[in-house]
Amino acid sequence: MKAFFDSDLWWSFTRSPVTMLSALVAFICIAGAVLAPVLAPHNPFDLASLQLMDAFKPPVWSGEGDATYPLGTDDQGRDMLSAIMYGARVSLLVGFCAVIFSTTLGVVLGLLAGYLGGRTDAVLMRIADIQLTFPSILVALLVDGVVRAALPREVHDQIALFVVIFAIGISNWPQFARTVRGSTLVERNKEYVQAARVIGLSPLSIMRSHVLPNVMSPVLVIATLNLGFAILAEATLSFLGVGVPPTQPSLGTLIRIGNDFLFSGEWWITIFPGVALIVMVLSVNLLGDWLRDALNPKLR
Amino acid sequence: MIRRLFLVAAAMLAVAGAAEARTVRWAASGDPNTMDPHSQNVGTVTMMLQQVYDALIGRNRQLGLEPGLALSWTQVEPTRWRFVLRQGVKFHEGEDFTAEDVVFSITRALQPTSNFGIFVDTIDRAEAVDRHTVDIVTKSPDPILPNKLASVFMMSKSWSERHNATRPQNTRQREEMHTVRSTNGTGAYRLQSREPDVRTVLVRNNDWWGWADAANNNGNVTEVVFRPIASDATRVAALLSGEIDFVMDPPLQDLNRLRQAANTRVLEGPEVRTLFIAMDTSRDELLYSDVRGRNPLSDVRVRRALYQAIDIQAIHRTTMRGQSVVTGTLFPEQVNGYVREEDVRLPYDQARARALLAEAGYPNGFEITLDCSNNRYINDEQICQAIAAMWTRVGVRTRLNSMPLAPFFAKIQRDDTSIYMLGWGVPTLDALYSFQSLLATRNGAQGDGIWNYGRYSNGQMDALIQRMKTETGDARQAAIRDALRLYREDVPHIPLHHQMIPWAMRSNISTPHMANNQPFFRWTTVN
Amino acid sequence: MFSFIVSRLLQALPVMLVVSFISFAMFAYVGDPVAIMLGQDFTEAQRQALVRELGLDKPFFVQFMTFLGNAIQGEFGLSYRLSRPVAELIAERAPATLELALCAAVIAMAVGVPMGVYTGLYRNSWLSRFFLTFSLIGVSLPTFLIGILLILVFSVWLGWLPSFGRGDVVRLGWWSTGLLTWSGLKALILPAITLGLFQLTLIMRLVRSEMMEVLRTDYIKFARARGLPNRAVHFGHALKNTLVPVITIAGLQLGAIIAFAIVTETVFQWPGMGLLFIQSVGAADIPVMAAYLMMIAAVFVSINLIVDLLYYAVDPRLRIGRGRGH
Amino acid sequence: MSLLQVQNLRVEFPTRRGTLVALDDVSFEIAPGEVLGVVGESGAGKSMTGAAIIGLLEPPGRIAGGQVRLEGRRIDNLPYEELRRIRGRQIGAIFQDPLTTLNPLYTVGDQLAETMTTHLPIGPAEAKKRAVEWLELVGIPAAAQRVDSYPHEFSGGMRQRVVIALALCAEPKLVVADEPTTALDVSIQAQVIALLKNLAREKGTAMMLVTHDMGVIAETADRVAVMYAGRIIEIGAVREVVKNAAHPYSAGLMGSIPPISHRVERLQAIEGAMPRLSAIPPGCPYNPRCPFVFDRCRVERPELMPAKANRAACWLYAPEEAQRLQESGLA
Repeated sequence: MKAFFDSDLWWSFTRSPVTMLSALVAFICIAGAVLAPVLAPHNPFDLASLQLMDAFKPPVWSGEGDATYPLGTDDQGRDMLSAIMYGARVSLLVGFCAVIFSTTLGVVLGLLAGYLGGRTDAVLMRIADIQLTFPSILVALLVDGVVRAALPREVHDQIALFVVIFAIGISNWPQFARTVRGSTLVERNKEYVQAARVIGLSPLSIMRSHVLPNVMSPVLVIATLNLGFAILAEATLSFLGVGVPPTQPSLGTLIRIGNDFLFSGEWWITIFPGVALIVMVLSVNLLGDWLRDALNPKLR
Repeated sequence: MIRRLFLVAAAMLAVAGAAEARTVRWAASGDPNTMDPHSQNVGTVTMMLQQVYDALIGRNRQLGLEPGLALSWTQVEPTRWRFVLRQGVKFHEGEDFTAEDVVFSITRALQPTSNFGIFVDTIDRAEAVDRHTVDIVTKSPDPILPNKLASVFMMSKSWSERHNATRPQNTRQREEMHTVRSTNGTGAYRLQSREPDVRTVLVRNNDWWGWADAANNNGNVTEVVFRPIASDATRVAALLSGEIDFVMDPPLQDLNRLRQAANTRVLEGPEVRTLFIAMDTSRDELLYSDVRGRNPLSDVRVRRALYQAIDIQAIHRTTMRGQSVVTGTLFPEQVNGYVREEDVRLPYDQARARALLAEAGYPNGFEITLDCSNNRYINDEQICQAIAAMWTRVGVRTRLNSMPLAPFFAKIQRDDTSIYMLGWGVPTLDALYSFQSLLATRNGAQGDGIWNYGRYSNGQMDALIQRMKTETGDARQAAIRDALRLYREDVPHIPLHHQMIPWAMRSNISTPHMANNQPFFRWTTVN
Repeated sequence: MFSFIVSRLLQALPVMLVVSFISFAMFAYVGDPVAIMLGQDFTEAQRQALVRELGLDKPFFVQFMTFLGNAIQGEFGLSYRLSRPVAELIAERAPATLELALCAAVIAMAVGVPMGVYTGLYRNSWLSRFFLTFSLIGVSLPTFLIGILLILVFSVWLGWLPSFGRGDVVRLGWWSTGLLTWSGLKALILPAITLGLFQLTLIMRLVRSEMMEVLRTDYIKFARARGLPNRAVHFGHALKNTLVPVITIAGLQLGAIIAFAIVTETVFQWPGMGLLFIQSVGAADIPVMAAYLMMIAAVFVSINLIVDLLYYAVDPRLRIGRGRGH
Repeated sequence: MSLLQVQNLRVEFPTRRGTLVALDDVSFEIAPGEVLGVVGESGAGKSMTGAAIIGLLEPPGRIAGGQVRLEGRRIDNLPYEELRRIRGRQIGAIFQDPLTTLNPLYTVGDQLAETMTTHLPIGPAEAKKRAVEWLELVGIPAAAQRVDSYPHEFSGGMRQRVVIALALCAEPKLVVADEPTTALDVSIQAQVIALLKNLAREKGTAMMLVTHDMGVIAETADRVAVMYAGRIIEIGAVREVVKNAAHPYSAGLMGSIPPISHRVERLQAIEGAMPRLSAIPPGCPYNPRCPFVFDRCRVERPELMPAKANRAACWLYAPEEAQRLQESGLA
């Protein structure tokens, strides 16, 4: 821990007010989302607590608002603040899981391709090339569609969240695989790896203990930058109506619903989730940018 | 080259603007999916085709019957109706309208590929008596045949034969039919051009037989440009910015704004469409529920409990923004057979609902899944959400399963549902249409219970429906009244409300509001 | 050169096959076209007849082979929803999407590349910081939100630009263009910006980082050591090398633009292929959806081929074996 | 008058942990036509010195003190544009790795012609002609055809010949050659060095030859400077330094120069390692490794002073110390 605070990373962190601010914002977003069940003033999923009478309450500062609902309510009388917190929870959950999924997949396949070389390498990289040709959002749409078609609706609704995670995750692995493969190729020929091989360590443990640590920092950068993309991809899918199930509205779902009320004066139903989404993605992207620069000092 | 094209285009625009054109630019969320008059019985097609085609019997502004292509009609025998046709009527492409065309059109609507079977289900055949007289023979006495025929458009026999379109368009055929994109009617407007999903242009048919009749209070529109705009927000934005003159389905939440805006106004009226919750009353064990071995919905106390748990006024006020007519019965007053005394709701009473549930053996409620469409009726998904919350509050933990029209219909048509919301319109404006489709025991007979996916079955109800089919006069009205009472007592549905249809338009447009949501531009005036 | 193209085309073949299989499999069981086509009133016998006539009762593989055979001839059958040949529908919509995508791409390139070059060269100027902030906001804004906001501001509040559709179009043979009329051009502005903005920021960031990467290379240092003027170093040596990867990414982004057009076209009711696709999804119009995906795959494969050729033209290293090597 | 004068050059790198001094008080001169070898371990500051002279230090490195004079004119403080005119024209540069030094997207002819038209009053046609001549001069076979080839079409050794041509084509008076053969195959290193040496002699070009290869120095240089931890610790005629190094470090360095025929890659190992720039000990930077270390070495920094036939920064050669040491019988 002490080593961390003494590191260059921490140093460059403390030197950048923008980064510190975005880290703070990201932290608040994540904390607010994770702790939503504890912190949120209402539980928007508890149908029994919804009062249609309270629908369309404007934010508290607009005069007609109600202190119980600081950011107002939507068309069902759901508290917007709570809905946003729970929505961010879903968005972040999908984003993180999708990134973890594509990172794991990409790193493993990249290591394999780079370390084993030969036919494995050729096949894996060819697949990655082909997939990179297609925009990830389309891949996600496709995967989502295939699963939707293959499974009965009731089953699908229960696993919809996983489907979205899988769809977004699967559409991003080639980036990781390519980076890791490149670094692995470099590391593989270094003396210490050769030496490890000579003393008879298994390829698996060589990769794990020697190659992996060296490729982690570019992977971390890509992962952070990808988190923003994953959250946006989920929002876009949900906006198109094929994302997470409506029973677990994400920020994208909230925006889609609120969009109907944009012109009618109930702007808060769409603007607040929109702002929350932008702030969240922006802070994550700022962190990613900083991380890339900090771990890549030559670029500075 | 490009510059010249640009100039030509500009010049053309200028010319178009200079002519004494009275254009209505009209938008709705859906585009008609065919121009064939007997292929698709859906509102989006009819709203377009009724400008172009006429039926034997027309409807006036209040949807009452009035002479159309037929000047008069009489039931000469119980199963034979005689129609005297209007003379001197020509189709848009010049053919004379005669009895042969009527026989042809009726026969065409009877083809298996027709989607208009429900309007001609009792017809056995049509016979030309002379050039301007037609007899229609029914299989059994059909007192409401004229109501049905008001929905069957008349085509030209020779034109259809020339274009190989003697059957309604069959979407299964590999080739495309002429009638999908082209029309040849007798109506007030001609189809000038059509790009599906983009734009459909109608121009005034100056030879239309109705223009001469001053009693019609005809309008002055010379051109109608229809553009489908699916997105609610975009449709409203287009109306507000003046790119569109007339919007048939403005979103409810924007009505206030449209009312207040200087250049737009909103015309409201009731629609002949009733929303209700239908329930599976026949299965021994309910699907998608946690109740084992029993079907709570087969118990009328549970149905009443669900009924009384719904705060319909809150839905009316908040979800529908006042744009609904709360009801306790199956259809609105425009429909023949409506009885005001039977249009009474069970009161909203949560305590009573809980008591009824306990009485029926469900003191802790149960779990249930409500199937709902999300793009079919006005605010359908929101209504279902509100109802789900209300039921959950009395202990019936409701999961909402909302989906687009296509999978929703597919699901309920598989009987794969335990409780669902449906909206039902009555094009014939007669009670039988609703009772027969929605509440008759499904027994294989044509038309009986075809939309009764809760498989409600009540011998008493079936007997009353049978009487509606055959009897006439007061006896028939009495049967409808009894059926309505039974509907109230047995709660096969939980009625919610009749939809209101607001039409929004630029202030310089005036048009009569139609309760079937089908505008007639021949009555529209542009100032 | 010739063999290069042939080998590329051969590589594209399995891609197309896989995509067609997916596009077919994806929609073979989704929705229920039968229920939609029959409308509200039908008998079970009618239903069965329709299923048979559509071939929906045949085994999956047979349906797929039939589909493939027809697809090769550009025959995708009749749209369930509109009862018109799918190929015709797509041909009708393609100009709208292609014009939109191309304009968006031009905006993205014309603005993104100079901005990227500038920020790459002058890393610490305040303008660079502004551009970078702008680009970060750009990549953090979802496309649909941009569209909604632009409509709100420029159509509803200011009333300057149309909020939907293509305006008036002029027909040039089978191609319909909105580029030749005033209203067509006006209608193009907001959607093109909406669609291009995200790509613009991506391209800018890409060019910037490539530029910075290239500026650190030995050959740039050597060019400086040879005393070449900054202009020659930056815009000759550095930019040309930067453009090699940028061409690839920009090419791939054109694909992304066409895909994201689905969202933009939905927001602006732009009568293109994306809107057709979404409308078809809503109606479970299988033939149209399958054809759209095949079409998109074909477009991507062509884009890839063009990118490869461009690469070939720009980067001499790929021309090894063309004779002069040793 | 000497061609290049470097006086008390100091290069600093500001970092978060304080300022690193990469070059400290470096002074030397190069006479017209002379070849000065600069040797030392990696990180000793050899390349840094070259970069500082041509004004291409990598940021955030900067010249913090001292002067660089070319023919008496001070060039270290010139505006970028004026210094640019000097680079290539007056001072050529050769980098280490020919594989990365050439722009892959331009033909070698274009790169040569571009350099010449930038600095010499000649047109493109003339430049093209001279490019061919230069390629011939550096020994590219079939130069007339190869002038339109791209760098990747040449082997490593051939590319370094192209780089040499590029460095010399505007006929500079001085060439800073930074490890010109390190990246090359051992078998062709000698050829390239010979080419460089001959061309320089032929054109009368002075050369600063940075390398860690003592063999190259021994065969090419007139004089040699030995660098350690950012300082010059010994400078003198090549024969003297090689045969009879004064500084203990140089002596160790020169301890085993094998004959050129079977040269080893690395310098002879000296016990310990050069200190990091952030941890240079006070006094003589070599003191922790020096076998002759005594108290003064740990406290006071030695300047260059006459030592044997050379000049060395070592207290062993301070007259007073020499006296004392002799008395104590250590030397």
